[in-house]
Amino acid sequence: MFNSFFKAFTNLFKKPQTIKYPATPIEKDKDFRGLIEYEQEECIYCLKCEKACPPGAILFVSVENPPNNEKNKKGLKYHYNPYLCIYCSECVRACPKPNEALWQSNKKPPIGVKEDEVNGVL
Amino acid sequence: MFNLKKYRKRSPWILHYNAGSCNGCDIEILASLSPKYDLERFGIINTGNPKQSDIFLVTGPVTYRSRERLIELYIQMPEPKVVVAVGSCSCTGGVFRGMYNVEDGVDRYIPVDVYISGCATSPELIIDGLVKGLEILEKKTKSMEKPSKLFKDTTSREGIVSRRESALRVGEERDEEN
Amino acid sequence: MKKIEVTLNNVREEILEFYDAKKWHFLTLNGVALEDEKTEIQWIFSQYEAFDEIVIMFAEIACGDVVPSIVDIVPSAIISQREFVDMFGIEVDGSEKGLYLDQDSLQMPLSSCKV
Amino acid sequence: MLEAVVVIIAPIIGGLIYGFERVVCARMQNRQGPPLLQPFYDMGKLIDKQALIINPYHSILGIMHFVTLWVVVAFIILGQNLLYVIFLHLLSSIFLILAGFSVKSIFSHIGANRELMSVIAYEPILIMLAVGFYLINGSFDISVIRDNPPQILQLFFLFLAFLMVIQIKLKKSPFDATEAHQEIVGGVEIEFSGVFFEFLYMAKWLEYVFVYLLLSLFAGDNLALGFGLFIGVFFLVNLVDNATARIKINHLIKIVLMIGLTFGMLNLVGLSYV
Amino acid sequence: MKKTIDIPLGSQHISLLEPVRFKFECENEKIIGVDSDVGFVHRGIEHACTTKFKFDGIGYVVARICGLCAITHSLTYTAGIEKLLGGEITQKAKYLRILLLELDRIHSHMLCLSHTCENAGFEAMFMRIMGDREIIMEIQELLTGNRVQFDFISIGGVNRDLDASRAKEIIIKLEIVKQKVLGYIDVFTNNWSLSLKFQGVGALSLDEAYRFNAIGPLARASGLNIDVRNEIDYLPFFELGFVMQTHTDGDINARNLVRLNEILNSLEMCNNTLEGLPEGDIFTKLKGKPKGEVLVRLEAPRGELMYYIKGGGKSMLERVRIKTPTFSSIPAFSHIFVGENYADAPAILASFDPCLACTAK
Repeated sequence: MFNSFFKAFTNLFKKPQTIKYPATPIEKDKDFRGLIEYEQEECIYCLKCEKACPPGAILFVSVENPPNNEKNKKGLKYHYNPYLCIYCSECVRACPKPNEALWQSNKKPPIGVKEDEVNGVL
Repeated sequence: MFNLKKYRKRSPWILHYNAGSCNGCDIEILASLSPKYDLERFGIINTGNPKQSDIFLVTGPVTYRSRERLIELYIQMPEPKVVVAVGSCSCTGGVFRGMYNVEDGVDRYIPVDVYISGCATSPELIIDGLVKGLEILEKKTKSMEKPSKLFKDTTSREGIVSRRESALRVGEERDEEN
Repeated sequence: MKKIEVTLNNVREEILEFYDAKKWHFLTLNGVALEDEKTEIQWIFSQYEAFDEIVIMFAEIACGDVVPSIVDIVPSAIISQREFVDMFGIEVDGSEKGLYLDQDSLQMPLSSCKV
Repeated sequence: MLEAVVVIIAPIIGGLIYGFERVVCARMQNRQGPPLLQPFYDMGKLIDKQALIINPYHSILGIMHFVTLWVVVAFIILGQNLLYVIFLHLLSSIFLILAGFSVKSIFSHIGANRELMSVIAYEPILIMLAVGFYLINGSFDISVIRDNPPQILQLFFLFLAFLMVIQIKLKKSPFDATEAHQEIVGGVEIEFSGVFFEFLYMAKWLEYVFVYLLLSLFAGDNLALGFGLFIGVFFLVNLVDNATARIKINHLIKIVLMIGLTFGMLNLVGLSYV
Repeated sequence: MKKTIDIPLGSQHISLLEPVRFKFECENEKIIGVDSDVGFVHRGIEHACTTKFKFDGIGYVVARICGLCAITHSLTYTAGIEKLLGGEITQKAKYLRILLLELDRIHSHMLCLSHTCENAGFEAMFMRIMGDREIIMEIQELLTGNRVQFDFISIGGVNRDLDASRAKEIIIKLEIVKQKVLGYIDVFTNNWSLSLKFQGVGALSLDEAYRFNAIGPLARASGLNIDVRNEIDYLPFFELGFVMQTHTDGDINARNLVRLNEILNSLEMCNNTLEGLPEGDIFTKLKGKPKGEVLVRLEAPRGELMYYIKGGGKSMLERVRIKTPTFSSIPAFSHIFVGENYADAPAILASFDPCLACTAK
């Protein structure tokens, strides 16, 4: 009991452990598993990432004006929902061109508000 | 006279409910109360009592059994209040989306103001989300809100919009046009 | 891993004879849905302080059968039995529905039986 | 005139003490802690919140608790009779207990029950304290006590017993079973909300003023000693709070009655025979 | 008229992390009967594993059963699949798996200890342990890229390598944690108010432990020698210095001491792993589809975790049965509560370290 008593007393004169987070940002480690990023030019539309993704956060959907890419024969467009993603990086491991077409950055996932309709259609 | 609204921002008391999550986000909420992140410097106290809380932190994809309690807690909280969905699975259902006992996200039952993504989310993101929630809290009026999904989206089956289904629907429409 | 085949009629005697609380650890009651509306039910035991010593007693049952309860022999089986009732919709003596699903729920998620 | 002003700003002083205590407590736990004026921010927010009324008596009893406590504090500051102060304070606790029993919530009932038991534990010590002051000064009047030299040495054992009362009244561990946030979610305060909770919240500040004013009586006319006592006891209370766990209500009664009554009796017997 | 009162605890309560509802039937504040409802978190993962996901993705799904023992779930599942596929993984992958497993155990036990302290009303100790736990969380983030959900293990090995400079960094951090843990042991054994709250409260005797098939720290605190690390060989635990920790009292204090000693043992195992980390690949590609049935067990922080996997040579499995540690401890839990004071109930509950997310799946 006296040890904790003493510990509390010494803590009073120590600098607190608290980091002032919103004021001073935290440096993310380069290996932090953050947002999945995609490069449309490099993609070969093999759809391996879509099949590998456990929650189905990556979707290739047919659209009217498909992105201009010679590999894109079916007229697909890449969709990614960061609010559904579980950041397991299984898609990156499935990708035949990791670090070029699809890679995991160390950026923080976004914060959404009501207007974003994150649970909406896409 | 005083503008009382500005005090809302300085003393938000939180209520935490786990609606079926994996504990990952819950322990991160606990960790953000710990000395390193110390939510109390924003005036945040974990009250555990709905009648005295301003911010409702919900984790988990809302299981069939916990939804009743979730709505009950939401109604017990006096206005103005902010609901924060913590973690991917409470935003959209995450990896549990479409399982038979899961309701795919909190916003089907109560109106959510801030969505914090990440699986599991980190204390850093929780602080980000709470700061955003405080901005919203300041602007709130004292009227009751309605959940966005339950009343808006009547076209799909039982109000649930499956991402994959709707994506396929878009594809079909395109095929018909051709 | 040793598998012993039993029937629903003699499983209680088999377990009564076999089970020694100081030697065997009751792991769980498990069910596997088979084809033709059959279910394989397994009582799994492991031995204390022994190297990977596992005994599985199994029986093949049909949808309408009533599984005898072993709670009086192994008290901790009660929770496994309640889960089994919920998941497979097969009646177990003295165990009621409602651990995970609602009591009046018609779901039997893992069952191969037709409702 | 000065006294009247002090009476009016008493809750604000209490709020400042409470705010300072939260900062000190946080620093003892190695974290930064809230700003000093945090209690006032909380207050501003609670006025703005919607208030849910369970039943009128519940809310009124909560307000009564606050008002009586304010009267108690005013009585001490104005130098009235110490016995009045102690019994009025008992009345304010009774209001709180009745409020706890007036709602259906089971946690509120348990909290009120525990509050009642803690009253049984600390009330004898307060009465013995009054008797002790009477034996020295020949009067129960606080103004008389304040005019006499410091009495802490004659009343040293009662002072020790009074330290335990401080722990109970300020709901600090080890004697915080009445509030017990992790067991009964605040006990009697569970059903209060909005403005009505604010009265309870401010009553907590007044409780701080009350105990520390009672404490300053030990210092008599010596203001510097009174202030020194306040600072010393303030840190002691917080250090003990940060070094102990909460004990159960039956342990609380046993310990407080056993040690408190023994010390008090010892002191009173000593005073009347020496 | 009824003489007892019913005190509900849950499904939302400040002392609970997870939704579980207990209804205590109390005489004054003494508990004479317990009624529990543990199904709030049921999501239907067993069903989804056989209908929704392919076998190579399930490792990431079962990790989301529980955030506290995520690594144990995915590791047990992966070990089962590796047994079915019949491949052998490299020594380095095994070592890295043990490293993560033990780090996870340390942080889970520290969380449990701090939570027990908080529920006993010892706020300062909660803050102290949670503050020190951040060191472990930082190590985990360095190793895997996330604080809670590691997703570190894939079928055939592990996903990330560990270089020597990082290993050194981690060893230094672990040494700091060790000093802190030695400090806690002092507090837990010598603090007077904690002894009032913990000693002799919520006791489970050895006979009862046998009768109710208790597992994990709950059983080890009663003197029952059960630890799956003692009984399996697909990970080299003994090589890395595993020693079973037991106690005989069976009360909350004994459980805390068992956990503290296990933390020390795990720290030593982590140290040995990092120092003796072999060279080589971290991943071997395993081919084929799982066929046959297998039963694997592993020691999660709370006790024995069991997976029964049955595959039919397709990419969808036929059956995945998950038996989690808390699930089989529930009969013992309900038994312990009877006869205790309601004021102790949150502390007793936290000392079990219950994981309802595991239980209900």
